[in-house]
Amino acid sequence: MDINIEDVGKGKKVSLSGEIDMHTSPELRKALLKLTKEKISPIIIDLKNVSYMDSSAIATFVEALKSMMSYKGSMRLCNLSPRVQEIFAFAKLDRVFTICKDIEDALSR
Amino acid sequence: MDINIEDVGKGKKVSLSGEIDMHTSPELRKALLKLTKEKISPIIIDLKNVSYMDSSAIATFVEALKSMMSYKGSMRLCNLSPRVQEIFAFAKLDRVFTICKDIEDALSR
Amino acid sequence: MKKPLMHKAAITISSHPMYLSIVRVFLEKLLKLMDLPTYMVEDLKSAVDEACSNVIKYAYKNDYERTIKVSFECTSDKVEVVIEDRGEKPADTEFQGRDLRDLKPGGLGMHFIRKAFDEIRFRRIRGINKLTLMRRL
Amino acid sequence: MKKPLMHKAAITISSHPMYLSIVRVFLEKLLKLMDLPTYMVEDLKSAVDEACSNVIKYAYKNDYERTIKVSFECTSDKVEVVIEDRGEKPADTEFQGRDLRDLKPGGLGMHFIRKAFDEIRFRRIRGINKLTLMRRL
Ligand SMILES: Nc1ncnc2c1ncn2[C@@H]1O[C@H](COP(=O)(O)OP(=O)(O)O)[C@@H](O)[C@H]1O
Ligand SMILES: Nc1ncnc2c1ncn2[C@@H]1O[C@H](COP(=O)(O)OP(=O)(O)O)[C@@H](O)[C@H]1O
Repeated sequence: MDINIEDVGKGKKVSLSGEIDMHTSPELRKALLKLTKEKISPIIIDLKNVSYMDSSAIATFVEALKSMMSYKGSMRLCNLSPRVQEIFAFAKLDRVFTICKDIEDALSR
Repeated sequence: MDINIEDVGKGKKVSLSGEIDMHTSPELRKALLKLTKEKISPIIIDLKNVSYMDSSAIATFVEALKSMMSYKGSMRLCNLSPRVQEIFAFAKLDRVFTICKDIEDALSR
Repeated sequence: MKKPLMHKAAITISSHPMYLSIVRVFLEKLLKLMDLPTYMVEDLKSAVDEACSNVIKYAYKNDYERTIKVSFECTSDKVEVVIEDRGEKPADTEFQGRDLRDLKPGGLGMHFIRKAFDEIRFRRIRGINKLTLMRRL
Repeated sequence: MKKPLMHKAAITISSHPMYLSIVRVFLEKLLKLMDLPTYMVEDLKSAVDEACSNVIKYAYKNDYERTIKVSFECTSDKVEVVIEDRGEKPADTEFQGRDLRDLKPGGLGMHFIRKAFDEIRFRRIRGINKLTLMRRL
């Protein structure tokens, strides 16, 4: 997994690529919790190049989302592949997260 | 492995893709020996999309080449990846086979 | 070359999370040889990955130097995967995931396993935990 | 997450040539986790593939329903691969390839194996053929 973080407006865009699993999700957790500690908002997560995601990835997003709730921050996920979309839907999280088509859509919310 | 055969001039172009190993080389052998039986020449082998090749692939090319010698046919290999090129060189076959840069080069020999 | 009527293979890895990707690629390649549809390959891959992650977390309590064996058998009517470890005996073998209405991290793995497989059987035999997962085709 | 000091893994497949691609992808993934250079990964992959093909051809005489085990161990100074089968005892364990000046099909596999590995050791123990391949790093 690779993590790339860029400024977008007042917030940050976090672009992820590769496989997010029990091995790699601790690094994602560290990166996201660093942003939420700084009360960054919005955090836009670009999942375009994510080829695999397991329950530890989902747990990491849930944890970051919860920590953003404390400062009313907004997390937006975008560019979900059909499989990743299906995983969020299966976990009944597709309504909990703000899921956007692409970066433009995420920026305009 | 996939095999695709097309007419080029008086000869045939055989485009290969995927992995050629002990499992798939019998199919390649069948295809090539069918062409050599019909005394097709030249036979241009396009290796562009070959991602892996083992000794059974090499053995198959050597067998076809030998059977073409009986009718003075010409076999030309083209679009070798660096790894495939290295395999032919290692087997000391890079001078035995006519190795061409690309299809144009192979057609002009 | 005639295809075999039954596919059988196994992989043994250390209990380090870095090897999970090898289990996944192994399973993916194997299932593709058998011409299973992509959605099923993805579901089975996720489920086996979750089951192995759970072995690392619960049976081995994150000791990354133990061993996990994943055996695989597939016939025309079913896929069976057996996951073995020599870790701790589970306190409870119900392995309940969390209620999905409850928003918290974790508790999803078993849901992925139940989604992909029709039968889940846990046994402990002579110090070996054996999780047998079966999917009808 | 700390990387392990020693990598250990194994794969067991049927002796059907269709599984060779699984051995290759397994080895490739494993060697890449260890940051070995691509040319070495390619050489080791070719060599192990040739050794398994030889087991199918010679030890099992193209019986595709037997079993091959490939075990793998890697430390900072070497890669060791052990290939085991329960097939026939080889008549001669020199395993000579052909003279490369001699243009004929076959006889290349052992050259690939010797190119990739520094030491090749064959033993037969209680009906099991064990080919140990070692590459210094
Ligand atoms: N191999 C195992 N050994 C012991 N307990 C397990 C095992 N697998 C699952 N469990 C139990 O089942 C529960 C649910 O697992 P899971 O749905 O994967 O969620 P999580 O691991 O995030 O808690 C775990 O919290 C654990 O108590
Ligand atoms: N596992 C094996 N068991 C018995 N004989 C073997 C084995 N591997 C190799 N050999 C012998 O070594 C020879 C050279 O092998 P190789 O270089 O792979 O070429 P090829 O298989 O094309 O003959 C084989 O012809 C065979 O006689």
